[in-house]
Amino acid sequence: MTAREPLLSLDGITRNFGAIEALRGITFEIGKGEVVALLGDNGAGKSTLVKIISGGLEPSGGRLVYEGREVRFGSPAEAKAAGIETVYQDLSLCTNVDVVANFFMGREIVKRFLGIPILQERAMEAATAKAIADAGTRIPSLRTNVEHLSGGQRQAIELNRFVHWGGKLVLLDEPFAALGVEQTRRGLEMIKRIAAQGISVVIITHIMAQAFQVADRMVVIRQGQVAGDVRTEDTTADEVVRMITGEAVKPPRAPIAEARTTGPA
Amino acid sequence: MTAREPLLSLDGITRNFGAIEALRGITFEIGKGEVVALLGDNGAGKSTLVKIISGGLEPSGGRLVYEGREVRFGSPAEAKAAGIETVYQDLSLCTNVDVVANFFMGREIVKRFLGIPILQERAMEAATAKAIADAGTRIPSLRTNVEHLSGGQRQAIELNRFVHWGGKLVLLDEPFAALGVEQTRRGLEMIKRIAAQGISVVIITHIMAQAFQVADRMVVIRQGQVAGDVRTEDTTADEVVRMITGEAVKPPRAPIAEARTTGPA
Amino acid sequence: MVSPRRRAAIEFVLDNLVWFILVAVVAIFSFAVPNYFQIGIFANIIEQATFVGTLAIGLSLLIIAGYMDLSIESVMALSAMVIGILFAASGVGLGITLTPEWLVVPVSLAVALAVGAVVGATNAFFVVRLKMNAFIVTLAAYIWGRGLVVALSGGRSAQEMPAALRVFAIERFLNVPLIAWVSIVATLAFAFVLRKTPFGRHLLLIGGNPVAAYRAGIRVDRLTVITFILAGAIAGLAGWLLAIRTSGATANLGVGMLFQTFAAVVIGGVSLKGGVGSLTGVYAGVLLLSSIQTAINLMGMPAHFTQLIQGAMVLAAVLLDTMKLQIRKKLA
Amino acid sequence: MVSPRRRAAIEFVLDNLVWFILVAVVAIFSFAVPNYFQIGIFANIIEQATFVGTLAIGLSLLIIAGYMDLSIESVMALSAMVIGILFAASGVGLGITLTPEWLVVPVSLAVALAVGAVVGATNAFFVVRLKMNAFIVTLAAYIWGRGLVVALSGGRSAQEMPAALRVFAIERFLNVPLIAWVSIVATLAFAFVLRKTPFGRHLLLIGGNPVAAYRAGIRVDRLTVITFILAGAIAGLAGWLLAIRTSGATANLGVGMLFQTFAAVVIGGVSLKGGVGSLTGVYAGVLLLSSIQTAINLMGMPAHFTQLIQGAMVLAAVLLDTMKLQIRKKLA
Amino acid sequence: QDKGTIYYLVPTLLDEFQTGSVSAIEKFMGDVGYKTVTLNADNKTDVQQGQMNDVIALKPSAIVLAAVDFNALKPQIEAARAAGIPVMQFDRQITSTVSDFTSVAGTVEIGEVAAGEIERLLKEKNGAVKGKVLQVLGDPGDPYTLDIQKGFEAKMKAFPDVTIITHPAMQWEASNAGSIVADQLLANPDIDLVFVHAAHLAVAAVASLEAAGKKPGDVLLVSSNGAPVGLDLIRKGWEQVEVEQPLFAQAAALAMFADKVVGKQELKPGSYDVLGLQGTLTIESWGPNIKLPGAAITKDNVDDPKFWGNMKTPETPVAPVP
Ligand SMILES: Nc1ncnc2c1ncn2[C@@H]1O[C@H](COP(=O)(O)OP(=O)(O)OP(=O)(O)O)[C@@H](O)[C@H]1O
Ligand SMILES: Nc1ncnc2c1ncn2[C@@H]1O[C@H](COP(=O)(O)OP(=O)(O)OP(=O)(O)O)[C@@H](O)[C@H]1O
Ligand SMILES: O[C@@H]1[C@@H](O)[C@@H](O)CO[C@H]1O
Ligand SMILES: [Mg+2]
Ligand SMILES: [Mg+2]
Repeated sequence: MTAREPLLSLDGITRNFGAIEALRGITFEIGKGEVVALLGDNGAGKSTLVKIISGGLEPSGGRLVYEGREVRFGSPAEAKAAGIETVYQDLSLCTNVDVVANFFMGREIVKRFLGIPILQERAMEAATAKAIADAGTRIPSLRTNVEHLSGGQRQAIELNRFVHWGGKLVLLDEPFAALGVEQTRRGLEMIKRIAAQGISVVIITHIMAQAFQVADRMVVIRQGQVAGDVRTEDTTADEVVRMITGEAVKPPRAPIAEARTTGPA
Repeated sequence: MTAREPLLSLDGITRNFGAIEALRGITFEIGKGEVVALLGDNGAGKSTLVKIISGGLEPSGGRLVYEGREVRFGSPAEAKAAGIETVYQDLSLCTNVDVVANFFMGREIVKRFLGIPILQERAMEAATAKAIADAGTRIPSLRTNVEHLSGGQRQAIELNRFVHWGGKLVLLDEPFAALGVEQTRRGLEMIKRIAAQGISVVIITHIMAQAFQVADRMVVIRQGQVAGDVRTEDTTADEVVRMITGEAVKPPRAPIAEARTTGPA
Repeated sequence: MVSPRRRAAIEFVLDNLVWFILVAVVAIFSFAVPNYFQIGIFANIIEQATFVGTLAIGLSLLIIAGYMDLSIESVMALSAMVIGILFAASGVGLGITLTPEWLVVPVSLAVALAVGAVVGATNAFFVVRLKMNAFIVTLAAYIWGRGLVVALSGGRSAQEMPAALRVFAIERFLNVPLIAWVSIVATLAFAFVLRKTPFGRHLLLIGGNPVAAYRAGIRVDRLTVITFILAGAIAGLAGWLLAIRTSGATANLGVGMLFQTFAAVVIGGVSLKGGVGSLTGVYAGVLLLSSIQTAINLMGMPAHFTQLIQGAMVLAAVLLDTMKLQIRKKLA
Repeated sequence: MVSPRRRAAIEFVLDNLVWFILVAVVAIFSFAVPNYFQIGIFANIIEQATFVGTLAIGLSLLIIAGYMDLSIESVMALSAMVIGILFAASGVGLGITLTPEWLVVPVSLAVALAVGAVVGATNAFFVVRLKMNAFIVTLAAYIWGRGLVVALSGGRSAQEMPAALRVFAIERFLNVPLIAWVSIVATLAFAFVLRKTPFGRHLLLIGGNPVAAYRAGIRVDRLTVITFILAGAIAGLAGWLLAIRTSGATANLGVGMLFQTFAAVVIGGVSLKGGVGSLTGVYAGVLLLSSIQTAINLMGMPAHFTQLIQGAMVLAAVLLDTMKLQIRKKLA
Repeated sequence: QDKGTIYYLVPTLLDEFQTGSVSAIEKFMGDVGYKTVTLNADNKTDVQQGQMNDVIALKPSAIVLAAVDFNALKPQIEAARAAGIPVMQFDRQITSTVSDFTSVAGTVEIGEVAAGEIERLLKEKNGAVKGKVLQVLGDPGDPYTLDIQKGFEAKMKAFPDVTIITHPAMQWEASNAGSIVADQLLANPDIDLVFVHAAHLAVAAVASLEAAGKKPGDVLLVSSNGAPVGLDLIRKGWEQVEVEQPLFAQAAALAMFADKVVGKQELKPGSYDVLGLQGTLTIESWGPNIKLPGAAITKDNVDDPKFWGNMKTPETPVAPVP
């Protein structure tokens, strides 16, 4: 086991919405290639934190240090440019267009003719078909508009499109909430695979089993504050649940988990 | 144990969307006071079936027999009038109004002055506050518009508002997908409680543990057909998963589960 | 951080910003424009707000419920022309008289409301039953409605409404003519309906998420039909008021009010996306437009520039409203 | 159940229903209206579709991206008046001449496009930077734009455009004047952009779910600005074409085209909610309206009834389109 | 000298006659000592009603009204007069109530003059008064154009061999007129003459004729109101006759009688010389009314500076009538 460098450090992040203090000083670190499970009760502030990291929301206070430099992402486009990919809890699909268009949203494959970029529908369709099949999801036609798809089919598009783009940090906000058993299994495997490539992952989930299956470390948020930060191997599901509901006292902060020497399962 | 009467029988229900056959002849029964878990892969047709029962979608073929009479619900209002309450997978909230207005959507408390029905905001707010608290959910203010709530907070509103109205059959389409650990626990308890009152429940979930915790019987749908219909006590999670993914052969159809003599947990 | 008390005060101002802007604008005009500051002018502002104000009620209800109605202007003209033809004494008017004389008030009002309701019902039929797009259905009604006015009147006007009706334009209460009071009372009544009754609540819900409302058992189609009919009948009321003020009707009566009504509705805080808005805000929007028009009338600037200035002022008024966002952000 | 082949055929018809309706309507008129069936009339239909057709391009792009633009009609008039004043020989025209003479073509076109682009940029500034409601911003521009036409021209007309420009209205290719070809080529070009380039794709995405598009890293604000400027410039092009056809400009040039353009866009299948539509459909909508207007011009009915009939025909045409839903349902 | 302010309520500024009227009235009223403020109603009746109300609150010396709609302003006219403010009607006659003074060309008469000229033109072309005439109205809801139509068609009744086809341009919009002409040229290739109800419509009509390959004179063209663009078209040979509305004289008459009207003195019927035109003042049921004859402008007299379309505002100041 080797100690990891931090990829992203959050330092006292706060966020108010009018009179509501959604985040009240969040401080923790995410190591390179580390999988961090972000846990907490409904309304604890998890999604708000994700949106702040991914450039969709400005913090009211605090600092983000990314790859050693203080950053402030003014838009998701900037965060993306810095290598941060995000799967949002409230799905971010355009239901008015088809699966392929959603899969390549904002990153369409083009070929230039006379300097004009032309969409390469065939290539995009093939890539989409492969990714969806790998994820274990069946979608009747990739050319149907997303509005006609089931909840799990939609989530599969959203979850799998980011894999295409690599990046350095992946934020997953309840990515399996609507997925079937098999799709969830493959999703968890995928997370291990990309972590093994050195990409860091933050995953939010309410299912302890999922968190324990992939996470190196667990960060629990309670009413806008960090209520626990422990290595997976040092804790149990029951203890984590008690941290979430506020029955346990806050344990000391855990350092970035060390890299496992074994590859993904 | 006593054998139950069927409340609802589905007989060869089919549903096409253009060329897609989402349901290809669904036949099973739901007994009075029985909790049936409706399981299946993403895109199997579960939500489509729920929408057909709740009057939101017309079947392409097949019959529904409810309380011994063949019925055809032309709209959710008709199904509601017959005592069928539904929690949809894609949340059915109006994000432009506050929590209270959503909670009482379509069933506002009114008092008449000179024959004019006037909304009773106080009474509605009190009732909402109680229900949300009972569910274990914290919502900063019941007067905020739902668009400002977290995913779990929204689902809590949706899940808990139906309890208010009793009814005879409750359809729950992945009602815990966004709920926290404690909220899910209370939700499962609530299901047992209402089943004990003789209300039938159909619950869709991808989490086997949840299904096994509350269901009397499991119905598995695979590619629009019933791939399994077993009593909970006669099966295991592994077997059910194999039915879902199509690795198991279809076992014989199970009769309506017998009523447990014990009350809710 | 701001104290909760102060925050509440600021929120109140922001929620009613159109009213505050209205007061500010009127104050500025009173200082800057000679003769602006007098009871007579304020009464004029309110009087001129009558028709757009009335039209705005029905339009707001429909927009809040997530629909559009472009036909209201023509419906208003049609109602005005129908009662003009029936009851006006000269021009194309037939000069029907009733005994006792005052009977013309309820009868003409009923006719005006009925004409509007019929057009509204027609629109509703196409939109709800035949599932046609409301924009195009009501655009067609905007065209054929005005066409019907021209066809009925032969392009000519009707004049001289009976004295029993003219009273509403001439008599004043607190300096303001009765027709304006009719519009104010109607606004208040529907503001109440929107805020305090299930009907109003359901309109908001339908406008916010029609699928959710439908699933919750709200009879969306029925409510939509009612609202279209209401919007038509209210436009009929506007026509009745306009015919009384004009003491008759002309073929191009009210041309251009549609845009003004939309402007007032939007300035008043109704979202064209549906599900958001209150009628008191809309009435402030109407008064704001009317005070701008009045200021232009009094400023005595070269006529060639009035339209230019009107456009700029509308923009400026809405710009103020936009500051809301910035302030709200600062508050956080 | 329907066979897949047949289903595909039916789907094709449904997807292009406006075109089929257009053909049906023209066929009916050809039988019913004397003199309708001749090349010259069809050429006229296409010629008359030029201005609304051009305006509809920009409006469609904006609506697909989820915005509104009410200013286009006034922008068109403004561009027409500006080049009228600069290059027309009489009336308020200054009669500027360039050597060589043909230079007036690119120069006047550039001026017209620039005028439109500037108004578009102004709209974009208010909408994107100041976060003002697009409806109200462009409504204000509709008012001040026309006001500027009146102010610049003093309400007078310009007349006699240089021969080098008039050529576009007089010379014909396949019986259709060049100005109409300009509009057709522009439609095809933007139809291609919308369907085949990332820019067009992104407009659809923004119109469907701006939050999702933003989160996916699409520069929503930048694209919105570009689209407003495009819509303005295209309206400028329409003004250039209109000035050429009219051989000058009058202060009320193009009044009423805004509504027609909206109607064509909606008939052509663009959803006012954003995110849905294609330009070829819109062009069919424009031709449909133009054939109806032409039929009315030829029918020789009393002038008083033309508007009534126009409204009814628009309704009928859209009604046909609505059958789509029923057929689709039957297919399932 | 400063005798106070007069408000001129102009119906629209979207055509040349109206814009011309603003400068003419401001000039002539200035000659006799009044300051003029103009309000534009943008063709909206209700806006003009509001303007009347506002102006009444300002208590001016007098109001000059060119009504958006001929009769819709009756209540406001009565209110103004009740408040002691005299009201003069310009260009658009209001007969349903009493005004203090009315100065008009006579719209029905314009139609009649046009009919006379068209009779002549058809005879010259076809040897007899026969043929096809396309009449383009301004708007089917505008009484101004309907009155011209009335005068024109009444006189043309005498000639059964003349077919009249009538279409409205809608909102006086030029390109609508152009489309009508283009379509009708195909439906009725034998059209002899086009009669449009305003000169700015003639511009678009000519553009359509030209696009159809016609040369000046192939299809005759007659228009009314005598705006500058119309005179240009006559010079170029596209147009044969413009029936002038004597804008200058109409405006000057207002100024000549302004003192008397403001002073509430009696106006005497009779003949008056207004800028060289013979105006007839009569006392009608709607009050004193001066009618100024509109002349036919043809190639022969097109350059006469007395036509307002030549835009030579008379230099000599008008003087109040004694
Ligand atoms: N309106 C529609 N138009 C076309 N296809 C549809 C429509 N609604 C559902 N489908 C298709 O029918 C199938 C079943 O969908 P359904 O939503 O019932 O699945 P589900 O079992 O609820 O899946 P999930 O677990 O993902 O929620 C899917 O393939 C879906 O794409
Ligand atoms: N735009 C907003 N305006 C006002 N309050 C907001 C807004 N966004 C979030 N909140 C509030 O901030 C708190 C945290 O919300 P957040 O979505 O981060 O919760 P979460 O931890 O993701 O919960 P869940 O598990 O339910 O998804 C909640 O109380 C929520 O109501
Ligand atoms: O006299 C004018 C005409 O020239 C035209 O402008 C229409 O309005 C009339 O009053
Ligand atoms: Mg969340
Ligand atoms: Mg589902």
